[in-house]
Amino acid sequence: MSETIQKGVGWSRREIARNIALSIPDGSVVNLGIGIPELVASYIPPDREVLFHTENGLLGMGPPPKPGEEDPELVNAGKQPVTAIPGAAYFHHADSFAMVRGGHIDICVLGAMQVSRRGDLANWSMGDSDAAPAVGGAMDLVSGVKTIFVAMTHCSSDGTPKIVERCTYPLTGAGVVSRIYTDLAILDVRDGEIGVVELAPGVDFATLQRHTEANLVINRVPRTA
Amino acid sequence: MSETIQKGVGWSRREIARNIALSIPDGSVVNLGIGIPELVASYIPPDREVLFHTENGLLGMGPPPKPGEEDPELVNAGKQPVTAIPGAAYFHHADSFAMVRGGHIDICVLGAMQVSRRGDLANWSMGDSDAAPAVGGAMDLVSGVKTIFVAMTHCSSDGTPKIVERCTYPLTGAGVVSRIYTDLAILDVRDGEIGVVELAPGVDFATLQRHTEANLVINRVPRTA
Amino acid sequence: MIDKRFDLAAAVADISDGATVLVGGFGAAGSPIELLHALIDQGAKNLTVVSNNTGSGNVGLAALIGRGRVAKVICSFPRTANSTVFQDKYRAREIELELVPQGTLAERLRAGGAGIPAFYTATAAGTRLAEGKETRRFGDREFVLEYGLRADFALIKCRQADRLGNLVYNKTARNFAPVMAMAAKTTIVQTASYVEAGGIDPETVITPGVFVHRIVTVPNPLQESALVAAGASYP
Amino acid sequence: MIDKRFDLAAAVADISDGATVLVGGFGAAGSPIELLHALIDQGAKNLTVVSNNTGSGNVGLAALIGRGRVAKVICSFPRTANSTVFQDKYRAREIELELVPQGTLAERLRAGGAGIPAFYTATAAGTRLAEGKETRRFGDREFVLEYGLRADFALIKCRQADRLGNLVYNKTARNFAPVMAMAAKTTIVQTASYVEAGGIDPETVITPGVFVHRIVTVPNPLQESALVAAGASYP
Repeated sequence: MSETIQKGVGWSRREIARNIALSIPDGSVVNLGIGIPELVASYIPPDREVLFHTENGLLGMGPPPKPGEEDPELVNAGKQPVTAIPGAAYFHHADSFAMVRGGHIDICVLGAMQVSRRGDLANWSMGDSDAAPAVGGAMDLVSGVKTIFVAMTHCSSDGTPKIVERCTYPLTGAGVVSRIYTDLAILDVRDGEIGVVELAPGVDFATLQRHTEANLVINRVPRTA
Repeated sequence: MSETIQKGVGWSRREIARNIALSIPDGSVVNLGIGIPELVASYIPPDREVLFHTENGLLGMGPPPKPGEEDPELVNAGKQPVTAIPGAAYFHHADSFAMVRGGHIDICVLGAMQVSRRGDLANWSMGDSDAAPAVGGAMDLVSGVKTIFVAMTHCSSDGTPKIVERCTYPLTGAGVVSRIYTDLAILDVRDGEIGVVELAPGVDFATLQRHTEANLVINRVPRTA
Repeated sequence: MIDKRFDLAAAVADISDGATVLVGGFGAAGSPIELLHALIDQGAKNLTVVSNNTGSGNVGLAALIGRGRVAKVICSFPRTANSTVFQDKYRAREIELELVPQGTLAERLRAGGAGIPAFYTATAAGTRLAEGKETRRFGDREFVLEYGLRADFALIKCRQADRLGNLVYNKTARNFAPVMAMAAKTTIVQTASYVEAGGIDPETVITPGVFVHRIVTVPNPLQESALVAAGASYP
Repeated sequence: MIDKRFDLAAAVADISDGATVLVGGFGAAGSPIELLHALIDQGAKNLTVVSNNTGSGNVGLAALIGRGRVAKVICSFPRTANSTVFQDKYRAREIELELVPQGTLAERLRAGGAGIPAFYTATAAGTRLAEGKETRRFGDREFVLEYGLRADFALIKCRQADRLGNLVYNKTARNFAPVMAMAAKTTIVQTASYVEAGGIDPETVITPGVFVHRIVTVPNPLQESALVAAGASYP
């Protein structure tokens, strides 16, 4: 299980982001988490218009500002400076989370520490009791957004699989993940099964299964996002 | 009980409105119902600034417009044309009723069909089952506004007392009324008792009690609004 | 490229028999007359309508009710000057009424739009409108459990919309429209003015475009109050 | 004549030991630094602070916590770059933490301000943050009962205020301020600009004056992020 993936095999972080971007339909409203998800915005095909929501009160988030043009009062959920596109709207936190919790956001892309066969997601806490826990908007997003995509490396740096039979870390939400995008594969989570939608170049099913704790199902027809 | 009040005795509708206006402290935020309450605004002393809220989405309601200047999209809760003062704010219905239900409005002045000794208010339905009932914002106002003033004639046109031991009409709210302003008296409702704060000129306590079904308490020190 | 523009007929074409439809407006202010008339033309029946009132005269919502298209109304005040349409249907037992206090109606719509299935309110506690409802004490006070309200469609009116569906309203015509936009699966808006993205200051947007699905430009909308004063009826 | 203007010291003078204080801001954006520094000077202790984060560097909210004035924090994300103040106190068991999902925190504040004692939400259902909480099924889904949150004071920051307390904000510095203004008995706002009544278009007011009690004009407010970058500490 802890055999590490060979260097150079599989998709890069940017390729994971591109894979996600290509699966987002024109006209979608999308919320992006921190890490690989942040890279998704720059890979949206130019013929698609996708609107980005940041839960701290902006719909129509644009790319980062040029150096020197940062505004400390215009930031994203990761507290990094951003811009607003023409047609953007600002709103307060309760209105912003009404969008999230009321099912008005189409897709949320999040990082994860673990995803289970049933689509349970763990991405907010290692479960240690010494450090103060922090949850932010993760639980709101996974319970409210219509479709949850996870973007992550297939295994942790020591080779431990992150796609598991049952999460050992505290849950962010139960049965919430629809699709998993890793360096090794694109996986579809449905009806308590994880199906392989696409394998990264140089990765075969047996290799993927060796790096995955949960049982995988082959040749799954993907559902549309 | 059904002896009618002598013509010319007691306060007029405008005097009732003036009595109410004089008891509204400077800086209050006030919601006015339909009928006598609508007259209150014009009697606010010039050295007091009182803000009027109308639950259909305006704080800072001004007087009626001049003829010919009516705007069908600027109306009060009675659907009559109004104006907005400098410093007004428009907001949607949920925000407007958050002000009402969250206890942010200081005083609401409403008409009534009956008020009971315990401060129960009936002002929305005669209880007949044939006509479709209509409640509007009355139940929200009486449950949410800090202080409820009732403005009404002391008896109905056939002389039946409106201040009763127990309401026979369906309640708008239980134990909600703080003060009653009628043509015959100003009355304070507290701790299950109705106290006389002031008698109209030419009205004595015995006369008032004869026109009131609930027992009255004399010489009550009024609480401040 | 996002483009939410529809013509009137197309905007309401898929409202099916039996649908639940939110209709904006407080009395005549904000009533989406042209959308309502398009819905009359379209023919859907057995509708459940959620609206604060039941229309006036024989136009707009009153006309929809008058033509027997509405099976049930959820509202706070089904009486309006100049209209007996609803009262007549009600007396004849041809229409069902769910009477909801006005603030509870607004809050139920917001809750529906915000993913809140139920909440507690002091409004109506101890009254006939709380009969049969669950109640619960918090502190020394009794509260009524009320349910979030969602719908298939919302028909609302605004002053200006941009390409992405951001909306601003006019004065007290705003009333229920923003919470109805939140509570409907498909929100259909008639706007007096349509502008490109960027045409509305992002600080002043009242309804963000995520809540808006179809935009119909009606440059000089009919005013219900003027129609009623003129004795108009539709069609 | 309504006049809500206060100077900094007077605005926070009656915040007593043990008070619950809402503090606006999402990270540094919207953090009412000058009001927080006035509160540090004022000396109140044993406070319960409700804020999305716990401050950065050694200024503003982090400085208030660092000086031992805060007994309990209710927040969603008590970690910030450039600050170990809260984490140190937490590890030393010198401060209590109630961790609330960010959307639930915003909704609890709005509920508190809107007279809703409790509501149901799907957020956190089935997780550790729902342990010990009441749950209930609506349809096929489990929801958690959450309680409205009210407070003694709110400290918030805005771009412009008028004499009646109507407020507009700047970009994403708006965040929690409007719902905190609703949820506090006494809302204290620092504004970069003060204008007469009528100086703000009534269609664009975000927080109506009924929710605002004290206004302090701070024309060129310190930016928390700049202070932290400069290594500042208060006092």
